[in-house]
Amino acid sequence: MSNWLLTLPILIPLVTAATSLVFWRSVRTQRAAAVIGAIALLLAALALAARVDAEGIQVMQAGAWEAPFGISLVADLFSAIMVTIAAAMGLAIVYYSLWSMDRERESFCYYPLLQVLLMGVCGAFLTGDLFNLYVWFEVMLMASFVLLSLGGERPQLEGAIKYVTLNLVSSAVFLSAVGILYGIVGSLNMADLAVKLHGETEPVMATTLAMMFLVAFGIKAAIFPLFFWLPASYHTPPIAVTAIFAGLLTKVGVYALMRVFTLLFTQDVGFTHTVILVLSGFTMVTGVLGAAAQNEFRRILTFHIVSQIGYLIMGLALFTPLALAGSVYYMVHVIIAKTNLFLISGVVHASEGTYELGKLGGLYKRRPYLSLAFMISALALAGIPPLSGFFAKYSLVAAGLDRGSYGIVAAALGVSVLTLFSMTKIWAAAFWAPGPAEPAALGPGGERRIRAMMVPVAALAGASVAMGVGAEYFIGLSLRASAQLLDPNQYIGAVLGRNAL
Amino acid sequence: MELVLAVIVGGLYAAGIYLMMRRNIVKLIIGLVLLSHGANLLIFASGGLTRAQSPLIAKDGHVLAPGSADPLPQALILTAIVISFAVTAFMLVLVHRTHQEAATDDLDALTTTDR
Amino acid sequence: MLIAVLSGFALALIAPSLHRLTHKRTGFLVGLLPLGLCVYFVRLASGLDADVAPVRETLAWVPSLGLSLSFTADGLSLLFAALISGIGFLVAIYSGGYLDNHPQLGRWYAYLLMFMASMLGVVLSSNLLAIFVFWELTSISSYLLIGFFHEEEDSRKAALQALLVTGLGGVAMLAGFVLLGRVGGSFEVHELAAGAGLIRGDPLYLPMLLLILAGAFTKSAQFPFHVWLPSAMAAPTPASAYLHSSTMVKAGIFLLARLFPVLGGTPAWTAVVMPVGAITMVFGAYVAMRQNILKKLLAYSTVSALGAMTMLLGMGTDGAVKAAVAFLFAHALYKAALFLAAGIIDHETGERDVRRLGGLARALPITAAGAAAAGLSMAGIPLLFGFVAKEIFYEAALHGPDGWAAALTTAAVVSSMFFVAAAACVAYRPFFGAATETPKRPHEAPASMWLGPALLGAGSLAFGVFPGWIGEGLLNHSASAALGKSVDLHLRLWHGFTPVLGLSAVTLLGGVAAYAVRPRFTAALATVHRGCDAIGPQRWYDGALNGMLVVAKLQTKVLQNGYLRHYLAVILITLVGLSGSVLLTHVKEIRKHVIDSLVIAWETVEFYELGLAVILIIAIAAAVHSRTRLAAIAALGVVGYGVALVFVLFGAPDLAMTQIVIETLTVILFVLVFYHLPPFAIYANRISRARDLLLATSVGVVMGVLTLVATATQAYPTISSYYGEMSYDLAHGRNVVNVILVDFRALDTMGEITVLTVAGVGAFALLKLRLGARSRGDEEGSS
Amino acid sequence: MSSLILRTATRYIQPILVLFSVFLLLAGHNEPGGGFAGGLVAAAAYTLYAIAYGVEEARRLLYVSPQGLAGAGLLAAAGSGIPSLLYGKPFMTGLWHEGDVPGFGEIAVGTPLLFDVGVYLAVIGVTLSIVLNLAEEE
Repeated sequence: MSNWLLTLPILIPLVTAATSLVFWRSVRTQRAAAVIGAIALLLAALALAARVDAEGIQVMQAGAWEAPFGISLVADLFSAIMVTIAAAMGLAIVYYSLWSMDRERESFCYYPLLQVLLMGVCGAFLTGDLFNLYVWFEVMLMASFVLLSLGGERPQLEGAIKYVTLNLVSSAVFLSAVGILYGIVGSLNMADLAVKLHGETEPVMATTLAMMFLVAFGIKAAIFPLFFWLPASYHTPPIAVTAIFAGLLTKVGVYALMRVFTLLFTQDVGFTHTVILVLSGFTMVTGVLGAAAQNEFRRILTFHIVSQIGYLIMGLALFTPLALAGSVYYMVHVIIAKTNLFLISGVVHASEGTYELGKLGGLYKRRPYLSLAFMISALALAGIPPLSGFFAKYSLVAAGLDRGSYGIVAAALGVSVLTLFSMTKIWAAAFWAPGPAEPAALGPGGERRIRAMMVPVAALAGASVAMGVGAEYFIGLSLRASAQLLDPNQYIGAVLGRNAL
Repeated sequence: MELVLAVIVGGLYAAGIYLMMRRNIVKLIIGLVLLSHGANLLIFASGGLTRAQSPLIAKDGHVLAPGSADPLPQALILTAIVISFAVTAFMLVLVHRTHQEAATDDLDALTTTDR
Repeated sequence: MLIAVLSGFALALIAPSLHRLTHKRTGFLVGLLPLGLCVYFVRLASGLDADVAPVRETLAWVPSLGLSLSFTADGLSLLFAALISGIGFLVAIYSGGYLDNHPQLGRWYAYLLMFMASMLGVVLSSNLLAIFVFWELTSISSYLLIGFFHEEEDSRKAALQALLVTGLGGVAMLAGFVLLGRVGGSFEVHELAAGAGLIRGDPLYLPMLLLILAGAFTKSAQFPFHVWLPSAMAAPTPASAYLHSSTMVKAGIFLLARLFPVLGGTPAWTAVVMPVGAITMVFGAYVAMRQNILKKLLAYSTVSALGAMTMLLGMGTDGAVKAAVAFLFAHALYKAALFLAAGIIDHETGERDVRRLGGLARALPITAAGAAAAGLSMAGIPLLFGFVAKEIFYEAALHGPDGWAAALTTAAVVSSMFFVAAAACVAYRPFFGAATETPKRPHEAPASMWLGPALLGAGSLAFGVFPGWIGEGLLNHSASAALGKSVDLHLRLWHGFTPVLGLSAVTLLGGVAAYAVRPRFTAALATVHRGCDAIGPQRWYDGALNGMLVVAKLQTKVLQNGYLRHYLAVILITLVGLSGSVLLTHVKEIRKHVIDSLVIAWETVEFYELGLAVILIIAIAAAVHSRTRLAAIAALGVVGYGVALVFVLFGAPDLAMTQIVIETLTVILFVLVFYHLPPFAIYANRISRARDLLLATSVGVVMGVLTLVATATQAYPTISSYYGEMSYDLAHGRNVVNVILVDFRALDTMGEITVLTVAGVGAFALLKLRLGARSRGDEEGSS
Repeated sequence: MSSLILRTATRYIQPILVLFSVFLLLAGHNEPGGGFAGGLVAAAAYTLYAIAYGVEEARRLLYVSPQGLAGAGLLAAAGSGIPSLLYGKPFMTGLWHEGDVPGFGEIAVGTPLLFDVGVYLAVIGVTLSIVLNLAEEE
């Protein structure tokens, strides 16, 4: 019974989406289903996380076929945390969309697509099977393709072409790597693979495959030099879509990297993780410089996504308990902060009718609460204490210094100042600078709509503060998650049974 | 045959990628299709080739006869084929719509969102 | 103490709402908190005893990372805390008058209180990480305060500059703190001090010292990081008085003093800190001389004073540390008073230029008195505390490190002369002499505003006459805490006829002379100064910022250039580079695999298989090479059906069937879409084609080799046999592939049909929903 | 395109193809075939009809909207995994009922078959959604 919890994060969005599709003519039904589904998903995720934290790694063998023959769903602490944060973002975005999405997109299955996206994301976090991971990636990607292009405006389509193509290349590389891996090891279950890859297999092939997975997941995670699809496309769809993409999609890539590079490919850490370390440094720097060159609210944020990915994989590359805990904490932090910044940009757009910094201004005077929310999220992103970002940055920096990786620490710290720079750039231009003489006319819904959109914004800003003030709890959680990641035997034992070790 | 298949796989990848790097948006899709053929055949080849039996259990038997082809890669490829069909179909529509909106089939003319 | 710190934050939160309720009285209400805190700290200070360990309070915050809110009430922290809360009280009241009727006054109080609380946090904390947390908060509140007049571009720029410079120093300091904490095994300062010997001997000592100093120097505006401080004068004057003269900029000084027992006194420390301080002191004083804008003049003289304190701490002798503490106290008193007075002048006359001010003493008698006392103190005239402080400053310089005493003393005397001149400019020139026309007719400022300068001026006088009041108590404990041992600080108004007194006399005469020649002097050297400005640190900052932006633009233009094929190329090069390089390092084993399978291949391959392969290859080539859309589709179809044949040949009927149906559907779709597309055009040239072919081929080769290796290596038996055994008995199906799809791996299939469904929805939505057409229509309609 | 021969042929071939697709679906558990192949064949049948008689006619012949069909397929597939909850078994555990049906011999009916039906419906719905909508383009 109990392990049905593992199924729910996949099943709830699926049923919600399928039901909405059957009633595809009724937007009202879809809205209601979306809200109910999102709440149910969040509750299920919280229950799952609580159970994992209390009882250890949870496993369900789908169809009751024993591992490694069937597909295992596995939730360790890291997975559970990721599912929970994904569900939370899902709820925030659904609520935000109710107020910000245009009627046309709503009537063309926007909500079911969002649910499918969440399903793919949760599936990817929970599966213990490499091919199944591919499938969830595809679910997520397909939903994102459609969400990205939904509406069919020219910039959307242009961005989508690049987004789709490059992500398909990633999928092809991923699929090929899985095929080769199956050819050599004869299994797909990750726990089983972990045992076998650390057994008799030639390390050459393991390392070669590791590099293929690095590229495949690296494209999805948007690391340097594979990130091009992201700045080309993320700013083109409606802001709610951008926000959920920014929050979740690349993070699934990072999750996959963290999973395979802690569980499967630890044969030659000296090589593989050094490669990751170097890439993480370049990712941070190129991303933040890209942001510095932009003058549009969303584009600045978009490049920052790339930059932040560098921090996430920096923890993986350093490969110490503190570093991985830093990555886990950073993940949650950055999902909250980044999603919220996009949501704020959406409120700004709803209020002012533009994203161009040059045309914005005066928001500090006119919208004090929005200013406060922006300040909190922006400073959190830049790693200013006592907000969430500081503890994230600190853990990684401390881990880097412990290991003597001074170069990456210098990059990480320098980039955090540049992040602050571009956040203040937005602040100065959109909030502080004097605004246009006449404020833009509000769109449909007016002030009431903006107030409703502020609800998730305020909640997420509050979360950034809470993660900082209550950092002890979250750091502790991250440390426990990192301990599990660094001890693959726990995972293997839970999936295959103790005697497999 | 493995070698022959490996050459075909390599050829499919090379051709697919070469086509994707053309500026013509149509060639991009053709390249994608070739690429997915390549990936499917790669799984097929590396799963181990057997000329013998298809993985069907005989009417009078309870288990698969030894020497039958490996059913798992087949199932995987089936999934992959269907997924790549879905993607190809969507991509075709996307290209169609892009051509309608942008009135060009030159990828180099589709660079406005990056700048 | 925890409550003392946190109460400020709490009040900051409600300050805007409070302001809405209380309007004009907010300043006094808000001021009650710092006043109460000041009393509390003074009472704590009066209870200090050299023989008893200082009071500590600890609240674990993030123990997993070593961060706890531990507060120590020793002489050093209480001296700062009392100054912060005391001056905070005056500034809170003052700003009520200064920013009267400003629409964002509520937020002003919030920032001010947040700053005060953060600053108290910095000085009371004894945990390095906690210090850092509060330290960054001071930077942020300073940013908000400097940019308070946010509609002025100068304010925004100045705020950003302060934030970036101190932010950069801050992160360096964080790295230094982490190193220090790891080497010393704790983040608690008193525990680190206990293990100071080990820390100083550690190979990481120098890097951590430099990193931490970077933090202290940027915050305390040491040359060449001082640039942000004069710019920060764009802030409303109360902020300048509070943050940028008497408190925040002293955070760096505080840090030097706080960590002196841990890191200080080594040759490296002296070699870095002392010269930096000395250079800043002389430089700041000299530049101050040239300024005519009141606040700028005060700002540079602050830079100079901070340099003096840094220099003293750098010398590290007992006398120097004592002098630093006394100097700090004197400076806080007089500089805050002068800033507040400058603010009153500005507020009442609308004029900031010294040259156009004069004779204000009649209109502003109380302000003038306060300013005069403060100015005399700054000039080091006897009976004021500035004199006492300067005496022991000279004393310390005379007893400076070997070989340096003469240079340091000269530097000290020279900059003190400039101080005299500067004090005359600020406290004498505007108030006395001939009255001038000003944009506004001056009246005495409201009591809320003159209270500050008056009280502070009185303080300078009172402590000057009775230096023992504070010298025996708080300053003494403070110096002891900084030195990590009990010392005696003998502050006296009259030391007798000593060399120091002589120096004081020389200083005074020199200063008066400097004041007299100042206008002619600056006029004469104007070109030189302009030249210096053109290559000075402000240009370095601008250059760095612009350079960064240029690099950023260039990098983005090169990387994110919009060309899909470039993106593909970079990604594929990465793929081939990473995986190919691993393969290449083991080329021998790989070659063995390839040759083995080559041998087997020729033995096993059937002729019809070869035929199929040839057809496939030709079809692939045709797909690449075809000049027309129809030919390309046909070739693609042949490839698809050929692949299906491969499936047929190798025992995969299900696959073959699916492949054939799908291929057919795909071809139909292609035809439907291509019907609308234009004929192929050749865009690429020969070179780019050759280049792409090379890259594509290398990817093909890598994939081919990997396929071969995968077929040749089988480290473990596959898991498939299980399906053969279970399929009929447990899953009731004879078609094992189908059973896998709908039962063993049904989850895959579920995902897969979801993908399909979404693709269907997507195609439908893309074809039917055309917002692009609508928005184009709108534009055409409107234009 | 819509020649008389094609129309006439389609009138006879279309129902046969649909029947064949159902056969593929049902036989799929034991012989080559299954929900995918079946669904694709059925979709091909309707596609053929659309080519011969036009999209409108094909839509009419289908009765329901392709999107709805796809959604229903998804629901059926997901629903097939849920009954195992009642038996306290993991998601997607196959439940079977075996019995003798006169004339057919021993037949096993189970939730995986329902799953396959879901696949069948989804494949038809999606394929037609794409093909029909694309065919309507001008």
